[in-house]
Amino acid sequence: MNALAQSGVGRAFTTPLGLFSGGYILILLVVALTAPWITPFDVTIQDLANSNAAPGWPHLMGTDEFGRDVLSRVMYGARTSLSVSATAIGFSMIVGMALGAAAGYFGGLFERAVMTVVDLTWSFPDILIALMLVAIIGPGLSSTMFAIAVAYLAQFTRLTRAQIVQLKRETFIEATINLGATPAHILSRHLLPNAVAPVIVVGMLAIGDGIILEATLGFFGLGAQPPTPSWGAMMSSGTAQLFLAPWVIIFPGLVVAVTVIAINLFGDALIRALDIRERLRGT
Amino acid sequence: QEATFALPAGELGATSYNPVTSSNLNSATSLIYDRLIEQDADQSFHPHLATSWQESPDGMTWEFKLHPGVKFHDGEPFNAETIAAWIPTFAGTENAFMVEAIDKVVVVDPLTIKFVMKRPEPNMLYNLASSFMGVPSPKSYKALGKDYGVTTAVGTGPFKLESFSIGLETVLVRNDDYAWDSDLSVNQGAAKIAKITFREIPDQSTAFLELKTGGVDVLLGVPTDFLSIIKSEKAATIITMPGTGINYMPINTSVAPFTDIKVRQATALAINQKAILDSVYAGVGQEAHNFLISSLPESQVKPGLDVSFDLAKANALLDEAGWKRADDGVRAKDGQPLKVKLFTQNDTEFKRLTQVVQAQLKDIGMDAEITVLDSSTIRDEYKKNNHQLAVRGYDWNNADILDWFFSGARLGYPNISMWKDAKSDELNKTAMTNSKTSAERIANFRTYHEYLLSQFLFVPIYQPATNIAFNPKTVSVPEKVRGPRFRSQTIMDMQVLQ
Amino acid sequence: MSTILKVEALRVAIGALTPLSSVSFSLEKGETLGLVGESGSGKSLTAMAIMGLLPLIGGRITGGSVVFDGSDLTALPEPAYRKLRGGRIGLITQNPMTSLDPLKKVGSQIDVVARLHLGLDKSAARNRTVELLGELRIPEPASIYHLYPHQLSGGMKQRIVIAMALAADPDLLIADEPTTALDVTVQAQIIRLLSDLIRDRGLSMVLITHDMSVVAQACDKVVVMYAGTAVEYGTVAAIFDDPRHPYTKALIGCIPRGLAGAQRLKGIEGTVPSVAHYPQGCRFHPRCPRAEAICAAVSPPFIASRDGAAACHFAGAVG
Amino acid sequence: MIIKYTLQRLLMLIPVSLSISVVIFLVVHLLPGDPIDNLMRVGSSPEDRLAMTVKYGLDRTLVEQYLLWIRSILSGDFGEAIVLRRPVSALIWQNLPYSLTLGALAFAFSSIVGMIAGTVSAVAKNPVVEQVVKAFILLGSTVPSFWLALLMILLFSVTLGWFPVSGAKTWTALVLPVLTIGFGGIALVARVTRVALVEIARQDFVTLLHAKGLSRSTILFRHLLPHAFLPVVTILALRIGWILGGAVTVEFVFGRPGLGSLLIRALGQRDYPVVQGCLLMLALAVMLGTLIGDVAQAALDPRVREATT
Amino acid sequence: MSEFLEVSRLSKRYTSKRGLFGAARSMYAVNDVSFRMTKGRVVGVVGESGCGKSTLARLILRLIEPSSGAVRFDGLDLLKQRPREMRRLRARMQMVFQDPYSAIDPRYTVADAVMEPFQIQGVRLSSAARSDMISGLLTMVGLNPQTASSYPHQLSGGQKQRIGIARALALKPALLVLDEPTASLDVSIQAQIVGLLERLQEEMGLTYLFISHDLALVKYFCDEVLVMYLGRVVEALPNTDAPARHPYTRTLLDSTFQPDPKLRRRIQPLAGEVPSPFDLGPGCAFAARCPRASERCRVETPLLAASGGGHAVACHHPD
Ligand SMILES: Nc1ncnc2c1ncn2[C@@H]1O[C@H](COP(=O)(O)OP(=O)(O)OP(=O)(O)O)[C@@H](O)[C@H]1O
Ligand SMILES: Nc1ncnc2c1ncn2[C@@H]1O[C@H](COP(=O)(O)OP(=O)(O)OP(=O)(O)O)[C@@H](O)[C@H]1O
Ligand SMILES: [Mg+2]
Ligand SMILES: [Mg+2]
Ligand code: NI
Repeated sequence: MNALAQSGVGRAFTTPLGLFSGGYILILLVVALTAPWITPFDVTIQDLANSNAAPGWPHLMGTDEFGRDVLSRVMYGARTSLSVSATAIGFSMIVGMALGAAAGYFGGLFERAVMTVVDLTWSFPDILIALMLVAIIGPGLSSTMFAIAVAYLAQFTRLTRAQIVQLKRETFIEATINLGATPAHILSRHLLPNAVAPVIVVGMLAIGDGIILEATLGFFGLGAQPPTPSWGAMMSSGTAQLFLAPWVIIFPGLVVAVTVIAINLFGDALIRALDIRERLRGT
Repeated sequence: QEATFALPAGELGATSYNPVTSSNLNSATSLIYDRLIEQDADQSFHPHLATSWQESPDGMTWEFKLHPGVKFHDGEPFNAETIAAWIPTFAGTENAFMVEAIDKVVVVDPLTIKFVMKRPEPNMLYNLASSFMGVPSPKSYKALGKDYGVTTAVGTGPFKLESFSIGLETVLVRNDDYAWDSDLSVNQGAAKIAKITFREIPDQSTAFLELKTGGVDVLLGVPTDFLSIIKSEKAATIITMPGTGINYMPINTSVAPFTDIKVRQATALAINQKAILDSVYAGVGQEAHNFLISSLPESQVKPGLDVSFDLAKANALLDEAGWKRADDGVRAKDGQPLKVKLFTQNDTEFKRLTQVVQAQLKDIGMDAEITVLDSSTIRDEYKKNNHQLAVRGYDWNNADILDWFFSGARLGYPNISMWKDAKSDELNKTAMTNSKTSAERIANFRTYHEYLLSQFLFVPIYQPATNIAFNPKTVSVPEKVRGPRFRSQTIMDMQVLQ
Repeated sequence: MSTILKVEALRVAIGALTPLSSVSFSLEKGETLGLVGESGSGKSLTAMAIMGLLPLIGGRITGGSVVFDGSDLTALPEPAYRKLRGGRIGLITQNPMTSLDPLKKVGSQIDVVARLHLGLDKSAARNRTVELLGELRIPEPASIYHLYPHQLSGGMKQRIVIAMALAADPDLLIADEPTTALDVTVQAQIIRLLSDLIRDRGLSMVLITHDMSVVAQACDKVVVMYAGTAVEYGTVAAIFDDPRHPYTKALIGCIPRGLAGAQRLKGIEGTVPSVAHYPQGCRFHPRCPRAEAICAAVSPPFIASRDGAAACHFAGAVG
Repeated sequence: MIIKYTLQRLLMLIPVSLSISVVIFLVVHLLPGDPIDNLMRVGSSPEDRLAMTVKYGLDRTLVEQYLLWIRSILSGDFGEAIVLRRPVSALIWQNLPYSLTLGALAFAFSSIVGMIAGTVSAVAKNPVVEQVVKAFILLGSTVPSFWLALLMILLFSVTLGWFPVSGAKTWTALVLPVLTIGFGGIALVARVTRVALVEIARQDFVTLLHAKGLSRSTILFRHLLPHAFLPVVTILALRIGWILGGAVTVEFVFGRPGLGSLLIRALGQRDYPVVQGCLLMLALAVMLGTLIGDVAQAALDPRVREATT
Repeated sequence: MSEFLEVSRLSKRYTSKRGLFGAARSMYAVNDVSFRMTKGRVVGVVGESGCGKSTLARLILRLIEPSSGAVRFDGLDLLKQRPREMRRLRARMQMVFQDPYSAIDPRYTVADAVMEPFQIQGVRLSSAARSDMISGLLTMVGLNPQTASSYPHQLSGGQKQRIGIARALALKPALLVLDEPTASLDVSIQAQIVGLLERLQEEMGLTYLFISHDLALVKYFCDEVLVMYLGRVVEALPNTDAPARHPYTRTLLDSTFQPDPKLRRRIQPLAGEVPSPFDLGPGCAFAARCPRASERCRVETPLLAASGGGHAVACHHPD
């Protein structure tokens, strides 16, 4: 990343909303990274005598059906949910950029084929794609990641392609060709670096959606394998407890909501700071 | 005089009320159709459309006397011809196996029918009592063809099918002419409820909320997680009746470390049935100590063969088998940690149960890693022999379930234990095909069961109860639930309160 | 002759910026006033201020007055202003390509003005539109009426925009660079058309342009703007014969005329400052060949000359 | 012109659908497990199992199975469900109305509210209003729909008693599902509307509309909103797949039948013909959606339509 | 002086669909254009928007492939060059683009942009040579070497255009194609850039192909002039003093205003519009607007025919 983009991220923190949401995300990241060491209670050890305890001391968010501390599991869940979503989206972003850049640069039949497939998957409900994929690969975090990655691949491919097509028309590309540049030089030095910022911002926003998709897969019982906590898995096992121990589902749900909102707000701040609203248009 | 029932999770998604071809029937079927024979909660058989029956000593013929004056909803009479027309319709369907032993059906007189058998079938009465053996009107059945069971379903039962919206609800109205109740219900005339709606609500929380807000009057089948909530709810009463299944943990005997019977036994002894009953199931239901439900006579095995929790012995056995505890508490042998795969089904209850099992296995130094799989995938994994332990359950009130899960001819699935053993197959054959009468069959199955128990092929865990919740302000339910499940016999005695 | 528009010491703010200050000029009935200056000099803002459209871009008038036909528009409430706009003052914008709603037929876009301001009904408005199109020398006006903007050439679209401005018989036309986006041949035709309209209808017009040649061709009076201020105004003859402000003089010198080598084009050193960085004193002083210390310190007052005035400390001395 | 074009595009659907059908078939048959196990009950023998496998042609090679399937599709028959024991077309036909009503209403709800929200946030000069609208927009798209659904049931059905908890027989039962799904779509529509409005408001012709003396509301309703319609329609047309199949979670919670639920149930049971039929249907709907989007765009925009003169 | 660029019968045809539903139609953006350039001369190309000037420039530099025709540069047939050779050859023929605002990658600093030609052509420079080169190039185009670390968005249009010129000249090309290099700049800046170009040409003996829509500018700047109309060259003036003979060239001249109110023109009405370039029928493309058009003009396409002194006209009835 060049100085321009770096300063953009910095600038995103300068608005109150950007600071607030960015700060929240940073804290969440720290919690996720250090979760194994900082959670007040062990997240897997069962304490059946203490099950479904209401929020209070020492269990600030109460305990679940196995007497496990909800707060600790929410903290640890950040690790699972964020890493699943971020890894998936990251992977999706890389593949999507490669596909989109190739489609946009080479055009022709290749582009048509890629875009037809991509549009079809884009128009298909995420949850169906994810459920099919999880059924094919089998459950577990890796297949959840794969499913999220595939579900969002279309978005990145479309965005990158749109960018490349738009950039290709810019005079500076023609000027560079006219200097005798090879396609490799043009792609790697001009097209991709210019296309990357919007893709990263959209990717960041997609992490929020990825968290929701992970949660929904969790609701259908897929995703993280017990006893590993993830927000989705917690909510899904919590639906049964909705009336007995509502905190088991409410807290992870709230954290998901707040996190996704924070990601959205920070994404907006970033878009404004990087001044790429124009380039996100139509995608 | 109307009542709304919510179908239990296991009965959702029926696409037809055609008992002959269907593979999925729900409780409403038992109200539309009558069966020749009914089974009670104690697994005893009672007359219904067949008033009496006689099995020849060699088991090669069965004779049934039929109830006189029975009429189908379409006005057709029910008689021996009905049966003669009905049995052959099973040919070529997925349900054909139920009547497969019948060679031919002979009409003796209008109210007497005789089955001539290909081979003895000690399970005949059990099969005839199943919901797939509800008798449809031969005339309508023939006339409607593929649509039978979807637009119309015609039986002799206490209720007529009024409308069926697939996946949503089934509306039944009372058959006012009904006068041929079985002796399992007190009521011997038409039903007391005029109209019943069976609703399909996939999400259990939603179903519970429907009961709470009056959207449904009866929940057939309440998951155990909801018991405590419903108990605290004024608007609901719970009836608990013995279930018809067992939750257990099959052990794959074909892969290490479970090729060693000592490890299998240790694993079996590690599971604390009592603790599970109390923590996971809030004390509702029963502990399971062998493979069959306790109402079956075959479950009464020799003392000492039942599997019960014994942590000390389990640990001793593992020590003996060479698995030594390491610092982290996990045992190891030859540098190989005692780490096993524990499969479970994608279902909240099983996931809960499995997490407790996982914790208990940890106490004997076994590190079990849970994998949650959907029901089709899990079968595929079993077939590929990718499993070691699994937590699962079955629902079947007949001892032939032993054949299903342990027959050497069904390795992989359903024989998840991958159990193939000459002696076992010999005992299986005796029980399945060489028993001529019911009594003989019971004895043979008990022997088979005892042998299987001695080999530690599985760990019995829990016998679920069936829980029915209802709104005591809107409906009344008889004290005692008759029949193996909460079905027509009990519903006949229900009343709507105003 | 009576004054139809008089702008005095106009000052416009957008947010914390003041992109326009001390703009003054007056326009007599039947006259054409040229507002000339380089990009960003505030020409369009002046037009927007006269039309009362500054709120659209988040701006407001913070000083001075705009007197139209005797009444001060700066205090005019919005509903009354709406009557004026399109009714008595017509606006023609720079880019005909984007000046028409692409989803509506061009005819109806003209009709609406007559219906709104003259209270005509649908068919009367339509007849009037077709008539007007004919007057603007548009061939087959009745069929043009039914076309969509994208089906017309740039010159044709500009005529439609002019028709829109004329539809309610205004007294004043404000033409914001009406020919900049057009080819020279079309530009000539449009300028001719506008000149004929002024003459035939007795209209007055503020013609905004950055092209001194257009001013020379079509205007009676000129206001030269630089960096958000008027620097000189006067009659066309005076401005071209005897420019008093160094900027005016330089601007005229930038136009290639005659043949190569006749006289080297010099241009003006430096660049136009942006709104946020307007220099102190005379805004032109960093680029001015004549600048002295006073220029950087004191904003020059207007110094009147024969037929106009120039805001330069040395305006009197030049010449 | 439009008709000819539409016909051409419809013809193009045939080869595309065929290639999609291959993909769908392969994906479905890649799934571990098979439908026969769902048919077998205790007491049936391994021979019965084999007989069933043969009966449903599952013993044939994949190529043969595919050709058989595609042949029956081409003759207008989606085949017979293996586990669900009904013609696939009948199953789809029974579930489609539920998906369509729910989808169409949710669609209408999110488009209308989304467009209003987007318009308000684009036009509002007041930053507080803008933030409030934005928060509202974010609401639906930041929580999993099952969570929102359960909480809405708790509030509106259990506590307030306004709507039934579940079901699909009465219109009141539609309210909560529509709201749940609709909320998710608002953000998308609002964002698109807002962007379109902000962009269009920058164009010269809007200045000129003001200069003609038109009132703000006339300009907004007669000129700006039609422009905002264009991208909204395109994006919504592309989402037809979501309308038909994407409501699984909501269907599950509210106990409604629908294509999504059918698909998931059939997927769980590996009922190949049903899964294949549903997926093919969805793919077709998606492609039709694209087509509808293009045609709608042409109907709304003369530049796209390019009427002959 | 050697024949150094030879363009023969160059054509570029574009096919496009009319809207979403329409049938395909085609147009010649450049139609049968032939001309030669001598080393060290400045050849101007004028014509209205869309007449194919930029397309011609791109064809000459082989930035797009022609539909037919040939380009010989310094004795080499450009169209026969393989990609690798072509890339090397590009160092000798450079272009300055119409729109300076997007001519530099926004992520590149001025220094990066100016050094990119060396990087692409594989010229390795030590870091000292590099900074010398940067400041040398920037000084050459009249920029302060301190701008080297700026990003494009920190520069004005004129500054960007200077960087465009610096980039183009970095590899010391023999031919420089200037595609309306000042069209989007203010007059004062235009004059600066034109001045710069003149100076550079004199200093370095460059050969320019100078494209513009401004006849006055071309006449001022160029040695020879090609006049284009709808893809064709309609008149080739051997020098700028030569009187125009093609009616279109005369129309262009008549439409150009003088920056002097005393030289106001009587603008002649011009019939018709520029016809759509798509699917042009036979005959002279200007016939519809030409005051002298005869029946012959509508059926027979006039060919560019040279008369004395290298002055060629494509007209059946030239002056
Ligand atoms: N919406 C706005 N917000 C902030 N500044 C603005 C806005 N609109 C115009 N300006 C500034 O006001 C100054 C004058 O702009 P204006 O559009 O009047 O120039 P102009 O003379 O019409 O230029 P052009 O020839 O390019 O049309 C410019 O410096 C511009 O940056
Ligand atoms: N890639 C393309 N595809 C289709 N048509 C094109 C393409 N490039 C140019 N044209 C068309 O070719 C014609 C000539 O374009 P060109 O850009 O060469 O004109 P120009 O003389 O440079 O105009 P301007 O003065 O506006 O720059 C135009 O009508 C244009 O629409
Ligand atoms: Mg302007
Ligand atoms: Mg050009
Ligand atoms: Ni998606």
